[in-house]
Amino acid sequence: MLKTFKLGGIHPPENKFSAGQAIQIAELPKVVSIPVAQHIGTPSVPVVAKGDKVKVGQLIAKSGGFVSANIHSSVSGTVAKLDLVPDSLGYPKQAIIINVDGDEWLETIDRSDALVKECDLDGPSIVQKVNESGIVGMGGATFPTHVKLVPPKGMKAEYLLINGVECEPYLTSDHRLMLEKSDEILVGTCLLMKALNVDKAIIGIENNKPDAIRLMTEKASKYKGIQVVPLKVKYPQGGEKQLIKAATGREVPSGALPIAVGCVVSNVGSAFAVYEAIQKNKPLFERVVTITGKSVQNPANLKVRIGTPVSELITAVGGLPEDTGKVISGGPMMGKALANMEVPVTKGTSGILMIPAKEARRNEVQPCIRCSRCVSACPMGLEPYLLMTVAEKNLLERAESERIMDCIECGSCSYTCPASRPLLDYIRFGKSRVGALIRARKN
Amino acid sequence: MELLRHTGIIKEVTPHSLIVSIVNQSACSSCHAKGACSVSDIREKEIEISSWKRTYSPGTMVTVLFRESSGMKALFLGYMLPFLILMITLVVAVTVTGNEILAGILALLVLVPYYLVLYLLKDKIKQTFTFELEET
Amino acid sequence: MSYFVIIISAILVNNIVLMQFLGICPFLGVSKRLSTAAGMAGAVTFVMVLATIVTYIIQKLVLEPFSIQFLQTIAFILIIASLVQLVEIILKKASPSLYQALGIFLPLITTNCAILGVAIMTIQKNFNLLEGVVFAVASSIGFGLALIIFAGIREHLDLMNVPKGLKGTPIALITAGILAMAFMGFSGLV
Amino acid sequence: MNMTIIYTVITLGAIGSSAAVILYFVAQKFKVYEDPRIDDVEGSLPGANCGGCGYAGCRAFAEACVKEGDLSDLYCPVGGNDCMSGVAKILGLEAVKKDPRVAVLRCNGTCEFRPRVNAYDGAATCAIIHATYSGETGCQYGCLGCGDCCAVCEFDALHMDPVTGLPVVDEDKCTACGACVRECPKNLFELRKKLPKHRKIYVACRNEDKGPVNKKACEVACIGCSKCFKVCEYDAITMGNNLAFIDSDKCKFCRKCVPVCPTNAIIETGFPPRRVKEEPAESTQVTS
Amino acid sequence: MSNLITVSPSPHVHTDESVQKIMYRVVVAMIPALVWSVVVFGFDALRVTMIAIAASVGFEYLVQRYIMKVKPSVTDGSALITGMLLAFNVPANLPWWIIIIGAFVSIGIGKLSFGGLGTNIFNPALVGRVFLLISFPVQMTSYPAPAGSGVDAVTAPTPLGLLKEGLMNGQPISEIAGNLPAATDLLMGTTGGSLGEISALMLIIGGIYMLIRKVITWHTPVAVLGSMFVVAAIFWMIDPEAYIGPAYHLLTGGAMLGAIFMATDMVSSPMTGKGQLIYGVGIGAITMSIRLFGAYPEGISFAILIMNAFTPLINNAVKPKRFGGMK
Amino acid sequence: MAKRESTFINMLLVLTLVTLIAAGTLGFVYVLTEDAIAEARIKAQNEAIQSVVPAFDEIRETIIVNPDGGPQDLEIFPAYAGGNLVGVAVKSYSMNGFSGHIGVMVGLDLQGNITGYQVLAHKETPGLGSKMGIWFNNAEKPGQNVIGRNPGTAKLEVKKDGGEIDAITASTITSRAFLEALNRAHAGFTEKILPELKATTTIP
Amino acid sequence: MDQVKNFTKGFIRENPVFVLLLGMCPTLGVTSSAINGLGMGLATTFVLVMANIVVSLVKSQIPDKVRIPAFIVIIATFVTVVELVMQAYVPALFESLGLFIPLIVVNCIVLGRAEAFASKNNLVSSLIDGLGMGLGFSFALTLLGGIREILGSGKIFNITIFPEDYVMLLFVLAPGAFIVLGYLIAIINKMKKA
Ligand SMILES: Cc1cc2nc3c(=O)[nH]c(=O)nc-3n(C[C@H](O)[C@H](O)[C@H](O)COP(=O)(O)O)c2cc1C
Ligand SMILES: Cc1cc2nc3c(=O)[nH]c(=O)nc-3n(C[C@H](O)[C@H](O)[C@H](O)COP(=O)(O)O)c2cc1C
Ligand SMILES: Cc1cc2nc3c(=O)[nH]c(=O)nc-3n(C[C@H](O)[C@H](O)[C@H](O)COP(=O)(O)O)c2cc1C
Ligand SMILES: Cc1cc2nc3c(=O)[nH]c(=O)nc-3n(C[C@H](O)[C@H](O)[C@H](O)CO)c2cc1C
Ligand code: SF4
Ligand code: SF4
Ligand code: SF4
Ligand code: SF4
Ligand code: FES
Repeated sequence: MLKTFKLGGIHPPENKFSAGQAIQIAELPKVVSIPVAQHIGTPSVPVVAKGDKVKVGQLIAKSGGFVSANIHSSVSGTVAKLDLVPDSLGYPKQAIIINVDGDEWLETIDRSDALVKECDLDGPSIVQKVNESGIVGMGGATFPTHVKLVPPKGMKAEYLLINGVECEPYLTSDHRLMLEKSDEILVGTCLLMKALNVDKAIIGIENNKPDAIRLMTEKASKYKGIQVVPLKVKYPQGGEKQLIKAATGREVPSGALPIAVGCVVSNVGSAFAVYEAIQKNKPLFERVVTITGKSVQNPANLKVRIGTPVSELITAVGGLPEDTGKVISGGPMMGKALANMEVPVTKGTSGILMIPAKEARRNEVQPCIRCSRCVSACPMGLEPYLLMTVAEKNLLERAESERIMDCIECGSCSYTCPASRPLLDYIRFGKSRVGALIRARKN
Repeated sequence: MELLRHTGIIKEVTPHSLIVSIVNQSACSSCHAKGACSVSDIREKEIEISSWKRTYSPGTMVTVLFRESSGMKALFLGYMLPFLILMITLVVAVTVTGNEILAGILALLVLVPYYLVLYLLKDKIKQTFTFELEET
Repeated sequence: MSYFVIIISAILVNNIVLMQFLGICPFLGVSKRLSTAAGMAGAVTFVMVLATIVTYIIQKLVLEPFSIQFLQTIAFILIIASLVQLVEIILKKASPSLYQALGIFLPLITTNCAILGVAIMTIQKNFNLLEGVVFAVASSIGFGLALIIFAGIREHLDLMNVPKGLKGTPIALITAGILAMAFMGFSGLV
Repeated sequence: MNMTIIYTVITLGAIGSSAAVILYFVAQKFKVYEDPRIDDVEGSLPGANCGGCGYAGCRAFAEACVKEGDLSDLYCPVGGNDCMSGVAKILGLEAVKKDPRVAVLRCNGTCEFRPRVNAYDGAATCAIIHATYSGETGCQYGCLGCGDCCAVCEFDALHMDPVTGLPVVDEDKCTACGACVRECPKNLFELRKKLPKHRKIYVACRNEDKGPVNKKACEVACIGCSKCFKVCEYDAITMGNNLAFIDSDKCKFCRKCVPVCPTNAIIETGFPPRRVKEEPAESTQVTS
Repeated sequence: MSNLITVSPSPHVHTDESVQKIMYRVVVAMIPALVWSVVVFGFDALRVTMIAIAASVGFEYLVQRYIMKVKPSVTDGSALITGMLLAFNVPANLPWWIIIIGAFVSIGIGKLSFGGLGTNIFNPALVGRVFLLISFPVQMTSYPAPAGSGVDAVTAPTPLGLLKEGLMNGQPISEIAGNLPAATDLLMGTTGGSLGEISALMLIIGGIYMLIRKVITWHTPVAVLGSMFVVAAIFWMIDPEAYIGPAYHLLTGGAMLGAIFMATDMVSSPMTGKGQLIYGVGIGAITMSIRLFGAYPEGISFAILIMNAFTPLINNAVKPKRFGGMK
Repeated sequence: MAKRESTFINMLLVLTLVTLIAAGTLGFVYVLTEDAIAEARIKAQNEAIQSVVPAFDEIRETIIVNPDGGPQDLEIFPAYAGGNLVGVAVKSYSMNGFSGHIGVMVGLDLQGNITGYQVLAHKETPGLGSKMGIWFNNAEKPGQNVIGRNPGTAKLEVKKDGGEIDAITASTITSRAFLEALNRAHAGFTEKILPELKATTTIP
Repeated sequence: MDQVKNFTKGFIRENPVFVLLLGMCPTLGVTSSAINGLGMGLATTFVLVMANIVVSLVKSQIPDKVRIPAFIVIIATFVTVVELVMQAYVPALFESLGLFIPLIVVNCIVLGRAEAFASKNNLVSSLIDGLGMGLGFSFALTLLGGIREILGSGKIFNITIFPEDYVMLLFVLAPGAFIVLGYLIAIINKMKKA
């Protein structure tokens, strides 16, 4: 019996069309627009001005606080301007716009492919380096990784979990990365272990990637303390709480962080980024993005420079299919629909999906028939139908006591509801109101 | 933990306690057009609060918080326990004396010592029931 | 009449609220909070039993010997009204903090027709004291049962979009009607 | 004399007086003194319980009126001046007079003027759209059109116009309670001075983007050109964030600003038609 | 419609399940029992069912359209089920006007007064059924004799009716048993009774279909039938002359119909498996106390309605297991 | 007018005064209605008796009997016409109604034939059991009529139980109880009146 | 003019049952027929009028703090009077109203009106108010009783309207009371709005 988490979960059609496509390098864009807020936490502060010449990997915006991250130029060229540019939600956010000119990397970056295993940095120095390199979670949450590497006082990490689950349908970037950069990921994992001062790491991979499991298991046997755990295919196994539950049997208490049960979770992409940062001196300025969709001619996994407009990636796979009704940044379960194809790829962009028009629109909303499918699907043991109602009626205290804040926004409930109720829409809204209430109460 | 909320008005501020006056309405009063019915009593009750954070002055509107489980405990001490004692006395007295009027009177009288005991344990009980202010 | 019959009858078959229509005001008015409903039921039990005992004694000791049973209504209402208040005064004197706690926890208990009704019915049905008290307890359990079921239903209805005209009292009454209908299944149980 | 009467009198007398004693104590100890004026004040309020006064409901407001002993900070927008002077009379206090106000929508981005650039498909409330993204049009400041405001209006004064996709204020019903102002996630409502015949002049736009940007999104956006600002003789217009704003308290309704606006962003309503010799008014008349 | 690109909050994919599909599966599950009923009672069974369905769907449409002034939602199939189940719960010879009253009560009072699909507290079909049972006791308890039962009587008592009658006359079970149909007859359904309840077998087939198609879960039916079995067995063991055996209870009356089709109505039953177990046990216990001690020979309709009233309380008390433990 | 002060004495006085006045009024009204109430009660009883036994001019002293050791006694009202016993009215009951107690006044002639009945008290369901008042007194439907039958000779039980009487539709329980009351009345009659009749008069 | 309004308000606009939702227990309890409803309504009206009269007469003599007990005594007195009189002259009706006659004492309408109106107004207004409210109450009870009687037994004031075979028994039973009153209140609410 494969391991998995117990409560809830769903199994949407996987549609991993691009699983067989090796990672290709995307063409350099002409202009990049690099937002200063592409991570959770305080936006970064630009350190370049209009007209400055920059090189690939050069620091262009400095971390704005503890929970924040450095941002490095992904291209070489001239800073055209600092301006407000619509983000993926359409709201203007500050960004650094750079006109690309050639591809000149900082000399400090080791551009060779050679695997570097040895590292003589100690833990704190690794954390320091991770911080400098602007590494944030590549699993989608874009939480600055160095923060996770410094457990709060009194807490001690026991396990490092590397999230190779990739439970979202369509997405294959982590899968490809594991196949093509397995050693690098494992070295990255070792570095993270060292930084955290733990001796056990678990790499969780869902069973729909048998090739990755095989390869990683084989390679991991050469590294001490790293174990690969195959997991049953079930969404949202990649949610950190679910992954911890599945891999270690521990349950992160409500409202607590993984570190409360001695775990730190990082995405395989993050582990790879850590490897590159430490061993190759390469800050985070590019990432693997899956570009796919049912009608996409050549679904692909591309290595993309941060700041590249989404439209260029779409062109790279043969253009927007005729029948496209929706374009999503991220996976179909948690990703954001884009209104504007000119928005840039950021550190958290794991995929671009093009959904055909006939699947793009939701079914007509019907009354809740209290079938409790949403309840059975919720991996957090919540009652989505109830949360939606209390959120809709603005009963914030009730929502709070029904633990609306525990919702991880996985969307299993909305997915599974036969009445097509916009459960998560309201729950998310309720969460924001309850969150505001809690914050107001605190101060 | 379920909390009960009740709004009240600060009536008095003393060095170690705040007196909050709350208005206690009868069950019926919530269902009627207010003012049409007065059996649906309204009573003022004073709640003593012994710990608080901010400074308050009389007249401020506040919300008193109270744990539901304490309410249950109060219910038990205030109504259920005397009820049980009364019932037991009644049953015993009826079977022993055979005179139900006497038994009835006895059962009523037994409440006197019960309340006396309550009175004597006053301070102890006080520690069980504490109220807090919602300080947001 | 056996106690068992009295109990089953008062709780299920002739439920004081659903079948006898007594205590409708608190039934419709009491909060949708479950604990409050349960608390009310507990408090009403005590008061109802107390009232039954006192009125029974008055009936047997005063009204009947002097054949002035016609004073029943006025005597009972006065006694019950002051009794309810007396309990409160005593409680306040005996234990102020307890009293304060109850003040927050429960709505006031007032004389309602359920209490008076049970006292009068005890006499009308020719119960002896013990039967009367059992009847009072069972009636208040029946009252509490109705109250508690309704606390849940109320809360449910609050979250539903009941048609505008039926919101509030009308739908509560209709629900009570269907519930009464369901309780008719118990008819003949005793 | 009949014995029954004697027994009756004795029994009832005894019960009555003991009840009297008990009830006396109860009354002594517990009865609330509720200022009877609270009821009176409450009675003179409109009873809408809308919260427009900033209190939880009409009764809370009445309590506040009685307790404060000063009406300068208290105002019921629904009842208006008449109601407040009534309250003042009951309490023997002085009421402040406020100009009557009315809610005005500062967006004219109808379907015609502001083309949709994408189609929203999700929970149909403005609040959720607002949290999801900037909206179906290129203007991230404009009305989202799901009518959250209409749902909160207790006075039935707001309705969505299916043709324009914008809410319309029924000025006769609007009590300026401000519920819509609080509700709109885009902050599009403003309570403006109410004049007879529904007269008003205002900039129906909140778009803070620069001219070239917002012009693409909406034909009638304020582009921040300051022409109206320059033409206003009464200092009623202020410019800020690429946007003009007309202060309804300062505006003298000379209507000079209306024709100068290159995008017809300034709306005048309730005025007689301009004399013909002035160039044919192209100003957009919003029927309300 | 222009082909503008769509934007919506996540998730962007959805199951292909829908309310209609669920409802129509229930209808399919009811068809064996209906067919059997037509075999046993003839065309009358079809007549009653059709009238009930037409009236339920019709009232739903009319009331929503003209009284509530909302968009009618008759296509969701729930009114169809209500009509069908109402028909299943009445004798096959019920006059048409009583069926129409029943449908009106079901849909108008039991369902739409609360706001329509999903909002009702009580099972609408049962609201209608119990209303009729109390209002028209005579018509509702004169069951037509099944075809081929040999008897040329117009009406036939139900097995439970026979049992109750005998017990009331002070006969011991051993004596009554002679008149009672055999268990196989009950399973097949060749006895008197309401239109849809007679054949336990057909109902079980429908139930299994619904279980397979995941329309229902096992909790409620198992809890109802299990608790009925246990209660009946206890009394039977105490005095087999005064109480009939548990198998008989399970196979007679509306036990199967109620447990499989009516108690499982998701709108009016608890949300969690544990809640459904409590709910089912409540139904079983109440049913048995009415059957054994009450005036009615059959009590599952009342029992379900009563437990419907407890559903909100159960939902409040029995929460799903929260991830990260209870706070 | 000024409100009266709320002092203790004042209050006690006022409330006592109010109760005393109330008591006085009530006592007075009671005395006024006392006779009327008693009369009404007797009238009701007499009317019941009248409606169940044939013409009589005098009711003699009530006879108390408890034929089956039941929880209540039966009252037998002997009706005389011209000094001769013409029949009796028996106030009978059953405890087995659908909702418990049913009180019936049963008229019997000297042979024990039922001459009439009237339901005095019951709590049966309106529309169901409550029909017993007319159901069993229906000359057009011999199956349900009890008038003229003699419980001593006929089997006054519902047909289901092997008797001769059609039960009220959907109210077998009430019907049984009602017939029980009739039979009980007849039992009382046979116990107390028949022996006496046999002793004093010659009955064919 | 004012007095007219004072009188008529009890019928619909401030109907004690449909709008103020007062005295629900007797309303539900006695309305199995129109005549019962009317009888109960009139009995209540009598108590209401008399109590209002007496209260408005003695109001200034009664200290505030014993106001309620004094009112209770006054009301209870009239209730007892009604009880005695009904027992004497309409014993059948008295029987069928049963418990609910003594319960007039706790009927919120009576005390409510004494407290809210009569204790503040003069004799004439109080009388008219009592009468209006009482008749409004009677109207409500009769209407409810009438509807239940027609639906539940095919009769109105004991006059048969349609054959018994077609009646819906439920309406004369307890559930019918709740259901009919529920819909009546809804309808009256709607009418009031329109
Ligand atoms: C204030 C703060 C402190 C955090 N500290 C830690 C930490 O010590 N260890 C850790 O693993 N994650 C930490 N996190 C990150 C979260 O646990 C989590 O990884 C991040 O929110 C993204 O989670 P993923 O998408 O599930 O959602 C912290 C987050 C916040 C907001
Ligand atoms: C519902 C849900 C599903 C997720 N699925 C994945 C996943 O498939 N792969 C992944 O790496 N992270 C996934 N995440 C994010 C993880 O919770 C977590 O943030 C991440 O593994 C932490 O690593 P990072 O900080 O390096 O990104 C998911 C989060 C949620 C809430
Ligand atoms: C609400 C209700 C009231 C009933 N009232 C009576 C009644 O007054 N008298 C009676 O004999 N049975 C009454 N019953 C019992 C049923 O009508 C039942 O059919 C009866 O037990 C026997 O039926 P039968 O007479 O058709 O054999 C009542 C049942 C219910 C549910
Ligand atoms: C498994 C299942 C059982 C159902 N049972 C009933 C039922 O017993 N009575 C009924 O009126 N509707 C039933 N329905 C239909 C529907 O849920 C019902 O009409 C709603 O209660 C109306 O809000 C059922 C539906 C399903 C899916
Ligand atoms: S899945 Fe949908 S229909 Fe089912 S209970 Fe949840 S919200 Fe209601
Ligand atoms: S989105 Fe939230 S409520 Fe819905 S299933 Fe996921 S965790 Fe549960
Ligand atoms: S004005 Fe505001 S609240 Fe109203 S529809 Fe537009 S965006 Fe929504
Ligand atoms: S339009 Fe706005 S301000 Fe006017 S009444 Fe409605 S909510 Fe209040
Ligand atoms: S009338 Fe208010 S409780 Fe009965």
